[in-house]
Amino acid sequence: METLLEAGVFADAAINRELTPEKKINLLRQMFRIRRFEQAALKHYQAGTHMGGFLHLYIGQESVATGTVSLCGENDHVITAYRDHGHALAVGMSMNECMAELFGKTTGCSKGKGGSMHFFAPDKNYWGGHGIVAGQTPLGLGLAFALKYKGRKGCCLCFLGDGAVNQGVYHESLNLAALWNLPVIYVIENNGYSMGTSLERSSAFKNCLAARAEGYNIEWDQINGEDIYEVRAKTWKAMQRAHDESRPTVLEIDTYRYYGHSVADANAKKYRDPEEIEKYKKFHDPLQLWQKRLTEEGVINEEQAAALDAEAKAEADAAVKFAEESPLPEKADIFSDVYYEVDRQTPAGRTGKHFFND
Amino acid sequence: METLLEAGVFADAAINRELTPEKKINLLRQMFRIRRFEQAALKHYQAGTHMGGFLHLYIGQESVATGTVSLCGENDHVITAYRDHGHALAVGMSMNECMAELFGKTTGCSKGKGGSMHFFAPDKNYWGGHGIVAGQTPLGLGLAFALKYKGRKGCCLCFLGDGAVNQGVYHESLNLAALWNLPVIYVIENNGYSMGTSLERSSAFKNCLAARAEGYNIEWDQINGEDIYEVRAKTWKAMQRAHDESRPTVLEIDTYRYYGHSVADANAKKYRDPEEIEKYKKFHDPLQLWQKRLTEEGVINEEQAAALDAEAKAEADAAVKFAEESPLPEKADIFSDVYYEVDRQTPAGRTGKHFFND
Amino acid sequence: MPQITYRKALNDALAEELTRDENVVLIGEEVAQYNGAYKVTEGLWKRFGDKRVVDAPISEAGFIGMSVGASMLGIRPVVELMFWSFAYVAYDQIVNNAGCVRYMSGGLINCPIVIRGPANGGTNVGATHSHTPESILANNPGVKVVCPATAYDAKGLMKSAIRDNDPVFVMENTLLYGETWEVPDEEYLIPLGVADVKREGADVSLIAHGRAVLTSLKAAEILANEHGISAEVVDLRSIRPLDEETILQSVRKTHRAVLVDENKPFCAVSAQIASMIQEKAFDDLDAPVLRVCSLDAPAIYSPPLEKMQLPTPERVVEKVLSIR
Amino acid sequence: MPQITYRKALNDALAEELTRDENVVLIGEEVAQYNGAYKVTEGLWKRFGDKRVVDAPISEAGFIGMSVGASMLGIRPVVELMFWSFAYVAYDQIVNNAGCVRYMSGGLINCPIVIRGPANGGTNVGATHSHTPESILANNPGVKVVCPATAYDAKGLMKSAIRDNDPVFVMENTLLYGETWEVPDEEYLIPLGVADVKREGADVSLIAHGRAVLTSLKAAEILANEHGISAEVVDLRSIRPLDEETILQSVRKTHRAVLVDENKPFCAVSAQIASMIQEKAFDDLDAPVLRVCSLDAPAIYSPPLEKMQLPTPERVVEKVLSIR
Ligand SMILES: Cc1ncc(C[n+]2csc(CCOP(=O)(O)OP(=O)(O)O)c2C)c(N)n1
Ligand SMILES: Cc1ncc(C[n+]2csc(CCOP(=O)(O)OP(=O)(O)O)c2C)c(N)n1
Ligand SMILES: [Mg+2]
Ligand SMILES: [Mg+2]
Repeated sequence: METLLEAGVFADAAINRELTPEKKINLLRQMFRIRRFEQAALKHYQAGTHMGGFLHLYIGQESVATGTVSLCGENDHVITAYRDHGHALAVGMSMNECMAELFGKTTGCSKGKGGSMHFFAPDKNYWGGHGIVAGQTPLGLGLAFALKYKGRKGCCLCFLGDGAVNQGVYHESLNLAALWNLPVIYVIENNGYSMGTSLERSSAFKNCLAARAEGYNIEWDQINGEDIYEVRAKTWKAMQRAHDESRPTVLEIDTYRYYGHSVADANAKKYRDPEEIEKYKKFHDPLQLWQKRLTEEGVINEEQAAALDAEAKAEADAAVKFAEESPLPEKADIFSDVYYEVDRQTPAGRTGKHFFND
Repeated sequence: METLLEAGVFADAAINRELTPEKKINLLRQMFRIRRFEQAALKHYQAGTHMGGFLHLYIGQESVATGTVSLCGENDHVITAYRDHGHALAVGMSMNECMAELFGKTTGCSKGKGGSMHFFAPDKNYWGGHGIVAGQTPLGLGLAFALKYKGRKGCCLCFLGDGAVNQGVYHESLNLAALWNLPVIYVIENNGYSMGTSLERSSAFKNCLAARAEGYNIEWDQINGEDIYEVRAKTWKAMQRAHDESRPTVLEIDTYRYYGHSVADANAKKYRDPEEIEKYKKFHDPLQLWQKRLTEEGVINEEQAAALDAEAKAEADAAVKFAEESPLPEKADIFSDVYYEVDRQTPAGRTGKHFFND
Repeated sequence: MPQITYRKALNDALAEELTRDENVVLIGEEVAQYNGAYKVTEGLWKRFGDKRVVDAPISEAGFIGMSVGASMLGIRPVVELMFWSFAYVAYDQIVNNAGCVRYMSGGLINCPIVIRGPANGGTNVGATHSHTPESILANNPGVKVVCPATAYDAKGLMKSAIRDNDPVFVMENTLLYGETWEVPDEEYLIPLGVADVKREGADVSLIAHGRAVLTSLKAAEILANEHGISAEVVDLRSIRPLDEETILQSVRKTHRAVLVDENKPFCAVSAQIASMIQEKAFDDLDAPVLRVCSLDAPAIYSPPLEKMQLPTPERVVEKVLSIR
Repeated sequence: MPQITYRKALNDALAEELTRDENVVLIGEEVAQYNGAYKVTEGLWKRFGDKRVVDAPISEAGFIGMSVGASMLGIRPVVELMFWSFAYVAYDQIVNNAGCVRYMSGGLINCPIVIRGPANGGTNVGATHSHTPESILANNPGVKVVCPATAYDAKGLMKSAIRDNDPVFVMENTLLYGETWEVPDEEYLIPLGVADVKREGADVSLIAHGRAVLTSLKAAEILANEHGISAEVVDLRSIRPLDEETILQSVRKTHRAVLVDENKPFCAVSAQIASMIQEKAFDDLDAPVLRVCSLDAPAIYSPPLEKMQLPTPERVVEKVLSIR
């Protein structure tokens, strides 16, 4: 199948027409940064010296986080699952704090306590990074609840995967969102697989997964994730609905991951036809397509693009160096960040026994 | 609002045309039995000497259990929530074992261990009786799974309330039912309220609650519960779909409960306009409507109906006597029926410590 | 001092905190228009309105998870579970999101959420509605659990729980809602992590939480009147944080301890405390630390039988006599 | 005897029982076509087909509840949880339906279901994926819990679990899947409720379950070589039912006990056992029963730190020396 991109139509959307060349180039820069960051992370994970646990790569899906998050204002919040590196960099987190987290260092965004699945930056309206499938869906609803409660005109972009739609708590969240008119947008990143299980083997549906929203009287839409213009245009419509009408939306963005479910995915090339993967890389790669688009628009040329990529790569290498040189937590650090009151040594934190090893 | 009954149309359905006068009268008898059983139970609950806990009355909804269960064959199974007296009597359980259960006696269907919410009769394909809202919905799915696994042509009728549709596990069950083509029929008994909360305050939906099935590509239908002919005609269609195509269905049956959520419902008359309750009793009572129907059809006359009612009342009074005269469990009985292997004193049941009081 | 019910004490605590802090919001099934399944929130919806007192559909995982998310942005939700037993459909949200998000974010986030409701047997509502999850929840570092035994404690602990900046689970008791105790009109707080000696004694320490404290007090009465044994009754009040000092002081004085616990015995709070006492007061003990728990089976329905299943003063007395 | 991995031992147990009883069916995420996230079910789908080995969507509450329902009609589902931590989204189905339906039906129903999967820390997968719920599940009368520490025990216990007519929860360990032990070719079963003395000793009893048994064996080695202390290692194997006799026999011989437990300390299995030992062997104890558990915080990610968080042979040795 050829790329579905129909130039024009979404490029002309108001929200895209107001994109300056700088902004367009910045979107490309972000995608290069995400890809280079993860390639560096993968390389050092495989070196096997510092990292452990899971490493879920976002490579192939960069346009989704980049396009959607590019629309966020000061009262718009973001929360996602464990495949969270792309969203983290998109909201403005530094490669240093992210790489250091993967290395389990104190300089990590979560002080080395969360790891790959648990990047957080509340100061940038980024609430993680959650390992339990769909566990973040009611949390995103809560962020929307808080915004409405405080009278702030904003919304929550809550990302989940195509496999996550079969966790009950997501459906409870949809009903609450519709019933209480909460400004939450559920963004289903449909990469076609939940681990080794294809969409067809995990979900029964009509039209698409987002259409389940119909049962809750919630607006929904489907998006071709390889086109940043489409991602931005349709996501912006949902954000306006959230901002102006305080109504939820469910968006399903079709995308693809190039690597296995996680680095530990032994079967990455078994449950997916290698040709399928190659086809995506060749015809549907969001970076190449966006670069091509910007070249056609005369916004950028080969060398400039190559320079952006080189910068991103250099930034990633520097982040690795930063991570390697950063200190590990001390044994005593295991007991901090468990209780707020204890960390602050408030009267409550100094009263009674909180830890029970002895 | 007047009754919605359009005589004829559903009466002419094949499944109803084959009803003999005896069978039609039996349906009326069953409804009288359910109502009289519960009136007796209520009276003795209020006397306050024997019963404790909850008592959720089914009065007003009799046509749903009576009509649907009347279609069940030897491989059709039934499971429901805590409002389970009606279904229990409909599947053929005796008033004695049911009343004795309410009285907490050893002669109760669950030996006095389950109480009102936990009536069971596996020998009659009746699997309870479950107290956690929607907790029974995956169990019903499992019964359907077992039937298909064993190659039996049957189905599971799994009842739930209009408030139960907002428990996530019900949605997980719908997806599994559709994905795996399991012969389960979810029957939503929509009595308009979950405790004190009206349908509108608890659920967001389009058309009706059953329509959420659409998102899973599951067939659904809505039924006027006051018309036994309609209940049977539409439920039978779903049962045929289960038997012949092994496909699930979601049915929503509109009905009404006359009493409070449970006997403990202090506000029974606060959240519902008393006129609303009166209107239902006057224009939509399933017993009266069915009796009227049968009278018009010349199947039964006043005296015969009165006699059925009197029989039912006498049976209920006898059940109370039986329950009162039955023995309570012994203290030692607290420890039986916990583990199958211990009850049977198998080698496994005799190995290691199972109970830890001393 | 005025006598008020445990229910009213909780209601007053909620009303006072709703008034004090506009970020406090009550959420739960039937808490608003219905005034609460057990009337703990009576009158609060009328007084504080739709924004502050919110009726929820039957979606515990959904609205508890939502409350955790809202708490990350500074809202202070007080969520009612009609029964704590229903926490089991929201268990992941409670343990993994409320309990772990602070740690996994390296302390960037905290969740000032309170989850409250009854957690007790004894009302013949059957096995699925009679769970006492204080032990299994307190197993998780990151959460706090309190089990008030009196109206006075219920009010003071509830107010502290709402002001606490960590997740606090308040376990009440439907059998106590209607009981009355003296409660002062003036505002007061009871810190989490402070046990209370409800009765002084010299011969044996009865250590309990929640309604088992009242069972212990009855047992102490009998021991004094019929057996000349002076029992001290220590009410834990707070399970996590735990006041080990008060427990150990009592045991060092009496040299004997019997724990009374309405949970099932295996890995109950009383097991943790028995283990702690023998470890830290080994040489002070003149006898093994014994436990009186619910009879080890799911909660039975039959009313007269369930009475026997919970710890009774008689069973406590018997245990004490076995080590006199 | 052939040396095989813990993983292969489980795989063989599943294959043998699938062959023996056509009502046995494996259900879980990625158990069929993917061969299991941790390859425990490798080759079984190919060999037994779609009907007997079923891939499930990410709906633990749904497919565990479904399995409980199917078991009521005589199917014998063996459900894989990719991690036992995911039981928390299915907690109500596990505790209330699998655990209580027999009781609430007065014994009319039984649920021959097995739920299995890894439950351990130590692989840097973070707080939400590292829970060890043996204590909180074993709190419920009606369920059974086993934690095999070796390939031999894993196979024998798994086969017994599948043949048991009550719900049995088998807790495995991702750190052990690749370890090898001797396992006979001939079929054998290990009954639930029988502990195993993995090393004889005279001076102190190290009592543990799961991987902590291996930690205890390493500690015993050090104690013997460096401190001249002869430690006995008792492997509980089964948590509920529990073999109290073997525990007590060991303690009556050594007069000292240290419990090693990878769970968090509060209300852990080791608390239950410490409480039991001091109650039933009070006069046999020359020192308090001590415990070595995971450091009391959510599981930390940082690899070198998580190593320290779990019980180590060094920490066990230290505890033993403190009561020598
Ligand atoms: C409740 C729960 N069940 C299972 C898992 C294991 N798991 C982690 S990711 C995953 C697949 C999710 O797929 P999808 O939602 O499509 O997201 P993607 O990985 O494609 O981004 C599974 C089964 C989990 N983390 N939580
Ligand atoms: C998980 C859970 N949450 C809450 C309850 C308390 N509860 C019992 S019945 C009920 C209302 C259910 O209403 P509906 O589903 O409409 O059934 P109906 O009572 O009308 O038959 C509630 C909230 C429960 N039993 N289980
Ligand atoms: Mg996916
Ligand atoms: Mg209803």
